[in-house]
Order: sequence, then C-alpha cells, then structure tokens
Amino acid sequence: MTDITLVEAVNLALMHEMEHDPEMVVLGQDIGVNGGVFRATVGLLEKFGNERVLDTPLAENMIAGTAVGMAVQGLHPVAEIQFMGFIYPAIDQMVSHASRMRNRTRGRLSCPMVLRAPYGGGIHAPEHHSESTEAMFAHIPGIRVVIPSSPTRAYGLLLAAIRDPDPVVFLEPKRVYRLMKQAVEDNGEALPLDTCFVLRPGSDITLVSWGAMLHETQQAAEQLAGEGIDAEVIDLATIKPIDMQTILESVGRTGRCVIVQEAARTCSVSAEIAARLAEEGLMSLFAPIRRVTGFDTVMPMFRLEGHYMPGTERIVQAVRQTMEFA
Amino acid sequence: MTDITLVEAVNLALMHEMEHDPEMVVLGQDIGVNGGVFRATVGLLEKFGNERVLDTPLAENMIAGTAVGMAVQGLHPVAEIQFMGFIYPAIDQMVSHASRMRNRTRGRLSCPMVLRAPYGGGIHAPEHHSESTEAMFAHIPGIRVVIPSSPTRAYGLLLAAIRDPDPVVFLEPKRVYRLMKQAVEDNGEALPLDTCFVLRPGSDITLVSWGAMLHETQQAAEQLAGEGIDAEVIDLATIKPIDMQTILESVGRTGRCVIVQEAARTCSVSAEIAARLAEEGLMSLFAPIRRVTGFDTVMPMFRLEGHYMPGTERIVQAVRQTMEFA
Amino acid sequence: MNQTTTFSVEYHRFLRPDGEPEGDLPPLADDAETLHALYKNMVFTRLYDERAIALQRTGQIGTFASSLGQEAIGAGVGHAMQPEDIIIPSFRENGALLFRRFRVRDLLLYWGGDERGMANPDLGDDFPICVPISTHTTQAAGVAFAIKYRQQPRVVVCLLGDGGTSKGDFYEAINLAGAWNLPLVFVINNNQWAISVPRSLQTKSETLAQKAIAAGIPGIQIDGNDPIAVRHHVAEAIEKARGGGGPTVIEAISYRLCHHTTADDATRYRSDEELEAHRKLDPVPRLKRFMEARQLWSDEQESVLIRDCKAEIEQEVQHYLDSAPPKPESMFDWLYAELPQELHQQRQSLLVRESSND
Amino acid sequence: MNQTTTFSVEYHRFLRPDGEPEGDLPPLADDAETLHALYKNMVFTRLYDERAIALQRTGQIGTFASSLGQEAIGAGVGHAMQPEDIIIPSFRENGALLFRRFRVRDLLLYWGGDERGMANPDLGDDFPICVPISTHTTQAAGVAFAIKYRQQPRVVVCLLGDGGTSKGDFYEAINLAGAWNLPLVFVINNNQWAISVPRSLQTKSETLAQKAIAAGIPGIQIDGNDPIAVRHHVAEAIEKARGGGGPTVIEAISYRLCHHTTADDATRYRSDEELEAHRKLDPVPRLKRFMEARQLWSDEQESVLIRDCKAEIEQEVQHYLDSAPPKPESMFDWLYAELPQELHQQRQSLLVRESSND
Ligand SMILES: Cc1ncc(C[n+]2csc(CCOP(=O)(O)OP(=O)(O)O)c2C)c(N)n1
Ligand SMILES: Cc1ncc(C[n+]2csc(CCOP(=O)(O)OP(=O)(O)O)c2C)c(N)n1
Ligand SMILES: [Mg+2]
Ligand SMILES: [Mg+2]
Repeated sequence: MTDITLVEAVNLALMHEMEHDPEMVVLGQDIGVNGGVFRATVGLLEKFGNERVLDTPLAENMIAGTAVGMAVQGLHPVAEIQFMGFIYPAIDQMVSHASRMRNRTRGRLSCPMVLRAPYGGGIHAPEHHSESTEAMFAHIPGIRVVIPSSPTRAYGLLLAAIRDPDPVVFLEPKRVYRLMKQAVEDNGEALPLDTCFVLRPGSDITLVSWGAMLHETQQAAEQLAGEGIDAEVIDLATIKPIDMQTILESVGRTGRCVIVQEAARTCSVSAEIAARLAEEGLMSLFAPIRRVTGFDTVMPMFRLEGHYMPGTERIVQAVRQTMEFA
Repeated sequence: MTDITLVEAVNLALMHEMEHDPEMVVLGQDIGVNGGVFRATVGLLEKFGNERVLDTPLAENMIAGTAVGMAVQGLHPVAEIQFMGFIYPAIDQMVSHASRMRNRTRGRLSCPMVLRAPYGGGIHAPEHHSESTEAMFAHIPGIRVVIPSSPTRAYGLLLAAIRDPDPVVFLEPKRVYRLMKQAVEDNGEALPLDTCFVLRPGSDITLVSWGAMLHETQQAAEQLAGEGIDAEVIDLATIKPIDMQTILESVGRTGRCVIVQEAARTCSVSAEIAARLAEEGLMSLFAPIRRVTGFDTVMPMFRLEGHYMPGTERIVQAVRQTMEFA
Repeated sequence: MNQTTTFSVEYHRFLRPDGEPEGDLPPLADDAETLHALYKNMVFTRLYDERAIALQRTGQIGTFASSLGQEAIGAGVGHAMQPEDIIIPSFRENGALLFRRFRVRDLLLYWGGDERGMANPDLGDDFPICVPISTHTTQAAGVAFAIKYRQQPRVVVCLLGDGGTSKGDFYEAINLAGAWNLPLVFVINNNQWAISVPRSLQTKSETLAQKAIAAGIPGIQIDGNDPIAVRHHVAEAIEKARGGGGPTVIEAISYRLCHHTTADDATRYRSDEELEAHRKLDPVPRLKRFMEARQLWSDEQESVLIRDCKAEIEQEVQHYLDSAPPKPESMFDWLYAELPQELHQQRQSLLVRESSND
Repeated sequence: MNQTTTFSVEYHRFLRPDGEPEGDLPPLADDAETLHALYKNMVFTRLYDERAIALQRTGQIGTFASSLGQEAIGAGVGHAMQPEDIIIPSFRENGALLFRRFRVRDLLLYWGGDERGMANPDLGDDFPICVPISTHTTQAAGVAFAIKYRQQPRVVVCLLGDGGTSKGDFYEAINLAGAWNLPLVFVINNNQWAISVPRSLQTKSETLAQKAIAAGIPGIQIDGNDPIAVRHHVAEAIEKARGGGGPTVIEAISYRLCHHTTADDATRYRSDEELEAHRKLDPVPRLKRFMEARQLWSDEQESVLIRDCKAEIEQEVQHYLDSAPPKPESMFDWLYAELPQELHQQRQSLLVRESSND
C-alpha cells in the first residue's frame, strides 16, 4: 500500500471496479490511449481494451446521452467530461432523462450512470477550465452529486457512485488532484454516499466545506486552534442529497457556522445549507451564519483567480467575526 | 386602454419595442405565422415581416447561440424557448458566452439579448412542459433573470429586459398567462429591473414570492387578514440580482418571513433569500424562516401536479406556524 | 489537383397512392398475413387516435398527438422489428408502440398525465415516450452500444420527426452510430411540419436522408405512406444492422393530416388545399385497395376488423377510466432506488397534508 | 419507383508538397505581393508560436496552443478576408488573428490569463478566442444574420477544428446558415487530431466537407498546407457569400505538427513515423520553394524577414511583460454595463481585502 494522489485514487477505483464489474465501461474524450488529460483513466485501455474504454467523438451532449442509453440498458457507464466548463451541453440529458428514467417508468427502467468531471480553479488553467457550478446539478431532483476532497474519499466515494443504482455526478477538485498523498488500500470498499465526514472535531464553531476548499478550511482551523478557537470541520462530500443531520447536530453543539465554497454565491450549495440552518437550527445559533464563497462574478482568467477564490485568510476572518458576535 | 392578460401584455411589449427599435428582432419556434404556441408573438410577423420575425429550425442551443451572435453584433434579439423544459440545451450559450462577452472583452463587445420562456406548472400540460428551474439561471453570474407576475409587470419588465444592455432570461408564468386581466397602458414605460415590488403592505409577517405563486401567496394573505394576521407580500420580480434591501427592510419590520416558490427546494432562489436573511437579518427574526416550495422531486405528470405545487393552504399553514413561534 | 467524391440518396416506393403497384414488389407483398397485420395496425391506430381525441375533448386525458395519415410508418416499423429489438420512440409513434407491447390503456395513462403509463413490465427494454425532441437519439446510440457490447442479436430502432433532424442531438447520434458501427436504425417521420414550421424552413437540404452522409452512413428516402415500402426497407435496414452491417437513416415521407396535437390549430398556418392534396396519399385506403385488387380483403373483413378494433379500444378505455388514481407519494417512491434521508421529511409532509385534506 | 439524388465533394490543390505547381494556377500565384504577405504571415506566426512556447516554459504565460504546420490556413484565411469582414475564431488560429488586428501582445495577454487580451478596441467586431469547442459556430450564424439584416457587404468567417465538427453546435450552425442563406464561411482546420483522438474516431464520414451536404450547402476539401489553395478557395467562398450566394464549408486538410497545447504530450498517442511523414507536407517550405523557383524570393529576403519578425515579436513580448497587472476589482467592473446593487458589497469586500493585504 503506497501513498497515492487523488487522481491516482480515482484511477485505482476505476481499475478496481472495471475488474470486478463486467458491465462497467468508461467513455469520454482522450480517456483511451492518452489516459485522460489528467491521467485519471491511464492504463484502463491497455487492461480492458477498446470495447470497454471508449474514446468518443467530441460532443458532451452525446457523451451524456450515450451514457444514459447504456445505463438504462443495464451497463454501468462512467463518462468523463474533460472539464466542468464543458459540462453544460450534458445538463439536458441529466435533468430531462438521467434523473427521470426510474420515476417516469415507475421503476421499470433506471439509469445507473456516473458523470465524472474535474472542476474548480487554482491551477492557472485557460478560460473555461476553472468552473465550480455544482449548484446547477444539486438543484436537479433524482440525481446525486458527490465531491471527494482527499485520495481516500475519492477512492471510496467513486466506488460508491459507480455502484449506486441511480445517476451520480462526480466532481473531482482538480487542484487537489496532486496536492497531497494518502495511503489508500485497494480493498474495494465503498464509502457511504449521502453522508458528511467530520474531519476535525471541535466545539466552538462548525466549518462546512467540500472539494478543494476543504484544504483552506482545514488550514484555517489549524490557525484558529492557535488562537484558541476550536473549529469542527465537516466535509459535505455528498452535495446532493445533503446530510443535514450531521451539520445540525454539530451546529447544535457549537452554535456557530461558517460555510466555505469556491463557487459563486447566489443559489449555491452554501445557500441551501444556510437556509436549512435558518429553518431548522435557528434557535441554536449564537451568531449569524457566514458564507465564504466565490464572488457572483464570472470566474476570472487566471491572473485574477487568486483574488476570486476564498483563501485561508478570508475563512479565518469570517470565523473570527462569527466568534466575536455577541 | 382595455384590460388585457399577461400573455397579451407580453405581446404588447414586443409590439411596442419592435415598432420603436429597428435593431430588435424576435426568433424562435412557431413564433411567426403561428404567433407562438401561447400566442405571445401573434401579429408580429404580419406587422414586421419575416426579416425581423424569424421562425427557426428546431434547435434550442442554436436559438441561444444565434441570439448571442446577433446581440454581440448590436441587434436586440428576443429569443423564445417554447417551454422551459426545453431550455437546457441553451444553458451552455448563456453560461459560457452570453454572460461573459462583456467581461471577457472588457466592454469591447456585449450581449443585449433576451431569452424568453413560459415556465411553471398548473395547466395540465404534458411531461416536460411544467418546469421551474429558474435557480439554475440565477446561479449564473453576468445575466439577469426576470419573472413577471401580472400583466402590468409583464409589460414593463419585458420592455426593461429588451432595453437592458446585458443578457436577460425572462420567464413567464404560463399559468398566469390568461388567469387575470389588468388595464395596461401602451406607453412604452419600462419598470425598473433589480427591484422588488411590494404588492401588499403588512406589519406581521413578510411573504416573498414570484411568478405564478404570488397568486396563492396573495390569496393566503387575504385569508390571513381574516384571521387578524397582516402579511406584507413582496413580488421578487427580478430573481437575479436580488433586491435584498427591500426584503431586509420588510423583515426588519415584521420579524418573520415565509418564502414561497413553485420550484424544487434545494439550491433554489428561496434558499438564497433565506441564507441572506440568516446572514444579514438574523437579529430581526422572531421566528425561523420558512420556505414553502415544490418538493425535491421530478415535477410529476399532471395528475399529481396539484400535490406538488404549493397551494394557498400550505402557505397559510406555514404563516400560522411562523406566527405561533414564540 | 482536383478529385471528386460522390454520394447518393435513393428514394423507394412500391405502391402508388391509388394502391397500384409500380415495379417489382418484394415478397411480403404476397404474404396475406403480413398485409393483414399491417392493415390491422393502421386501422386500429386510426381508431385509437380518434378515440383519444374524443377523450381529450371531454377532459379525460390531456394534450394528445395523433398520427393521422402517418400510420404506415408505425405499422411498417412495428412489423419489421423483432420482439427482442428495442424501440426508442418520440411521441407520435402510436402505431409502432401498439404493434409492440404498449397497450391503449398504457398510452392513455401517459397522455392522461400518469407515469404509470410507461411502467408496464411487459414493455421490456422498450423506451418510454420521449417529449424533448431528439434527446432520445443519443440514448439510442448508448442502448445500441450495450447490445453490441453484449453481442446480442438485437437492433435498436429510434423514431423521430422532420423537425427532430434539426437538433444537434440527432447529428451527434448518427455520427456516433457511424463511428461505432452500431446496430441502430433511425426512422424519420417526415410529416412535413414541425408544429407550424414547414420542412422547407428546417433545412436547405434537398432530402432529410442525405443528413446521413454527414455521418458517413447510408441514408434512404421512402414513401412513408406506402406500408409495403416502409415494412420492406425498415426490415432490410434492421436485418443489415443485426448482421453487423451498421446503422441506417430512413426518411419516410408522409404528411400530418391532423393538427400537431389537440392543443394546436393547424388552420392557422397551412392551407386547406395542401391538406386536401395530401389526403389523396393516405396510406390506409392505399393498402386496402392493393389488398382488394388481389382479393386479399373483403368488405366483410373490413367491418369485422373495425368492430373488433373498436371493441378492444373500448375495453382498454374502460380499463383506463377505471384505473385507481396515482398515489401522491409516488412522486417520491420512484425517484431513487432508495429514498434519501432528507426526502423522508418532504414525503411525510405530503402525506400529512393529504390526510388532513380528507 | 426508384429515384437517386447525388451529391459531391471536390478536393483542390495547386501546389504539391515540394512546391511544384500542378494544373492551372489561379491569378494570385503570379502576384508577388500576395505571396509575400502569405509567406510573411506564416513565418511570423511560426516565430510567434515558438516564442510563446518559450514564455510558457518559463512560466510567463499559461497553457498555449501552437499552430505549427497549419500556418497556411491562418495565412490564407487572413489574407482572403476584407478588413470589414468578421472573424469568429476558435483558439488555434494564431496566423489568421495576426493577419487581422490582433497583436502579439493581445494574444499573450490572453494566454497569460488576462481578459484584456481580447479588449483591444482596434479589433472592431472580430470575436474573441473561443475555448468551448464549436460553441462559436451558432454565434457566427447570428452575426451573419445581423450583417444580412443590415444589408452590409460583409462576410463572417468561422474557424474550427476537425474535432469541432462532431459537436451538434456545428451541425445546427451550418443548417441555419443554409436555411437562412447567410453570408458565412466555415473553415475547418482538419489537423487530423483532436488532442489524442484521431480523425478516424471522430466520424465515419470519408471527408469532413461532406458534412455540408446535411445542411444542403456546398462543402469542399482543399489541401490546407497549400497556401495558394487556401487563399484562393477561401476568397472564392467569401466573395460568393458577399454576393448573396450563401454559406460554404471548407475542409482544409493539414496536420498538427505540434503537441495539442503546451499541456499535452503527443508522443503518448501518436507515432514518430506519422509525424515525420507529415513534416514533409509543411506549408512554409512549400510556398518558399514555389517562390524561389519563380525568382520571387531570395535568401536575403528570408533573413531580413526573419530578423524583422523576431524584432517585432520581441517588442511585443516586452509590451506584454511590461503590462501593469489587472485590477482585481475588474472582475466586477465589466460584468454588467452597470454593477447591480447587490454586487457593490462583494466588490467592496474584495477591495478591503486587497488593501489589507498591502
Ligand atoms: C427540444 C424541444 N423543443 C421544442 C419542443 C416543442 N415541440 C413539440 S413537438 C414539436 C415539433 C416537432 O416536429 P417534428 O420533429 O417534425 O415531429 P412531429 O411533431 O411533426 O411528429 C415541438 C417544437 C419539444 N418537445 N422539444
Ligand atoms: C466543448 C469542449 N469540450 C472539450 C474541450 C477540451 N478540448 C480542447 S481542444 C480539444 C480538441 C479539439 O480538437 P479540434 O477541434 O480538432 O481542434 P484542434 O485542437 O485540433 O485545433 C478538446 C477536446 C473543449 N475545449 N471544449
Ligand atoms: Mg414533423
Ligand atoms: Mg484537430
């Protein structure tokens, strides 16, 4: 068991499941010989052949629609969209079909597909390569949206996503692809979906985040610990559906909450969490909920992306303000 | 000045602006000879000819992309998507281009287009004809999302949308198309965008809604008045950006808020409003914010749509619960 | 240096509008059983359409799309398919669906606004009706891939309209079908109108069949009001695909003798003359005349058929009208394989509301 | 009844890979000024690409897409267009952009992650670089409509890659261009690869030009490494469009001699032999040899040209490197014509943060 990166963990999970599930296929652009532009699918073609590892023509709407058809027919397709900035043509298939097949046929047909995409900023990529629009998917009933934030969770959550009988949008924080390594055992054990992970227990304030922003959030928690503020850090992990139980329980203890996301603010996942806290947890709040988010601006090109993305400092600042609230 | 319906008000605004703005064109499916499946564009072809009233081939992505091109070139295209259920192929153009042209060229180019679509349930329409996914658009930075709820506001807001120098998604609550009539003067006066309308002043509780749900909300307010509860009713009207000033001011007075929408709950516009209240208005809240929304389910086919959509009773119930909160 | 590559599209017809054959007929034209099956389906479909429109007029179902005048396409496609094949329909393929395992009660449930219409387990792998135009075409490619991957001797048939050919989805689907050599046949019902938009405004291409050239696959045009041509050429394409020969695009030229749907008024945008001219091309009398001329059909058979069809339809309509209303909570119960925790509360709130309404 | 409609696609070339003419040459082949302009643009583009790659390697710009080996397309298109025409590029049209009013500093700013790169007011109506594949094709149709609507004698030229032809957007755009008879020329740089995906996996169609048949518009293939063929046939299509003759699709066959971008390693997926074989088709020496054989180019001219190009590029690079950093708040300042109220607060919070970081 060697230490591996998040993108290697994605690859490991794909490898594992391809080996054990003959109904699984992967499809997308450049995922074959090239092994994916981030190398997430490297080695799959060599091992499983071009019957199961399918380089597609360049058409995201078609990739999603084809995956829907495969899945309805009982295969377990894992489709890659090369960057989240190119996922929009695939939305129609997700909202109009993937999410509805089971419901509209009262269970006669279903759609066990995974739509994977690297997402998020921070790697100085060209225009359209740094998107975080998970909220658009989180609004769609009938699908799941899952975001890992570490190699172990990438491995376990991706296995769970592939085995899930319903459609899952699986977003990989590309800034974390090679940011850190963890020991990941290739034991085929999935992690549960629909549940948060408490990464750091704490008693003073609850910090909720997901994807790449967890790293800033954890750094902020460390820094705050030095200031005597004991923050609980929760990895949301499954963005839809949201495990509010864990969050409410935590905020019930701490009375304070800061939500951290990279995405634009309006109608985002942080809005939903804050709204639910305001509905269901209002009486346990000692201070207003704060959201540390990307701005409601177009994700700027990379010379300014550092100014767009919430950094440790903004999180620390928000926590201090929340703690100071009397 | 005769009383007209909402869809007639849309038609009147289109007529007015076509007459006064030679750069304006309309395009979409069945908008020419047929005058639109809801008759929103009726008479335009006869009056302005097929140089300006353009029946397009059947392709929503193309309709949006063509409108972007027209707008960047300085025309003022008003594109119709026949039903919101078919708007998803147009999202890519809105998020990747319409919303970005001005920013990515630092003002050299811009995109003064309007994308109109009837939306919402309640008319016993077939599958996919009853969508309310305004939140997906409200998440996109760089565009506006506007929803009228009455003939007068449809007229004034649509004029404003067409004259706005930036892209506007204009969603028309089709259940209200012929629900009521108002006297609308064809004076070419636009209403302001980016601002709420207080439809009913009140002191006990603030009800925020938009589109078709305002009618249930107003009915609920009437009913509540009979019970001695004096509700303020706010029409959000512009969904993005949100005029929080008006809402905060109102909730600052009433201390209580119920938000009513037809759309699914998670990551919706109601979530954003609730979140902002929890951030900025927490201390004026006497009771938890409540949201009365559609469920996080696929919009059911019409035999069940009445069970999906919030009715007066659910609103009244939520208000009572909020008022009873001690 | 100049070089020229050429492509072609063929048009096929066996029966003239008056039912007279032209040129050599395929063997099926001599097979009374096949002809009767085609004819029966067309007559049944037409009677079903009529009945459904009446139900809509009386508020017993919602918006409904008739296939009047286009019945030869449904019949030909339905008969050409094997039971194990998979149909991926749009919304106007009443005859094809009735030829397969869809029952009138299923279709009425669907148009009556009830998801149970697409739930009948006998439907097997057949796809539900697809309302968003052409979004089913790429799904058809995925299904065809699955079949090929499993080396099953099955074929997918995907139906769409002339308007549907304008959407990128269609092009992306035929392109993939070509690139992956999929067992997939696309049948375009070119009924010459997409609601109010005539074929001439959809595209400048002389034929819709030639769109296949963009994907490097064969495209043919057939007289879609000639049931023998439809049955023959669709079967040919299906069996070619079954044998590994890859996809085909078939443009079946027909005409929408009805309004677009019950929500439409076609007199707003097309002339009576045009309509009348096309009535003469009606596929139902065409096949009837052909059979009669060959002594394969009698007035008595006709009246028995109509009586039987009507009786069956009435029985089905009654089934539909008697169906218990759907449970409100069913909107939750089929959303996911297992309802996520957060939705229990929403489902509960619906139940509470319902019971308090009692 | 059987009927056959036929279609064809022609392939054109004037210069063989060795620079020798074949068949009759068009008048421009005798025009030294045109030949020099084409050659200069190709050489300049190649030197710019080289320099940009060096800047990327040293972290001074981000990911960059070279056009090595495909310079004849940019040069031919750029030269064929009139100043008032409008270019709607993808991201690999360095030469065409440089032929128009884009400066090296603009392009470096863009690839350096700075929106100001597309802001130069001299660019007029030319579109910014488009990264999402083929999404600009439908926009091109909209622009072409606007021109036609205003009865301006202008033409839109939209460039895309072989991979770009697989997207529904492209098909929808050519279909509309045909249906509306728009003044619009599509030029496909078929460099035979879409990152690692070879042309053969994109589509089964024998040519990309034949995709035009689906839209009922003319499609031609040309040798995209023959600058004379590109210049001649693109100009012909542009002038035809300007005269009201409608759209054309031109497939220019070339080869990507470089990696996809600086983020790519093409050795992972294609062979050295293939690459070497295509080096022989290089457009730059091809035109040079042609000019030399006609005494239209000398070694001295060559060295002056290279010296001048390099000097200009260095000056531009310096301009780029000297550019003041963009203001953080600029991400708000161009979002809307007027910043909505709710964003003032967000903008303010950014300013406060920045100033506290000082
Ligand atoms: C994507 C999409 N856009 C618009 C509609 C609305 N609509 C329903 S049917 C139709 C016309 C379809 O024409 P065609 O493909 O020729 O099929 P036909 O109805 O003639 O059978 C339209 C525009 C839709 N269902 N889906
Ligand atoms: C919609 C979309 N999907 C994926 C990408 C990522 N991507 C960038 S370039 C490219 C290949 C493009 O190939 P081609 O059209 O042949 O142009 P070339 O790069 O060869 O010039 C891909 C897949 C993208 N930019 N846009
Ligand atoms: Mg049609
Ligand atoms: Mg290419």
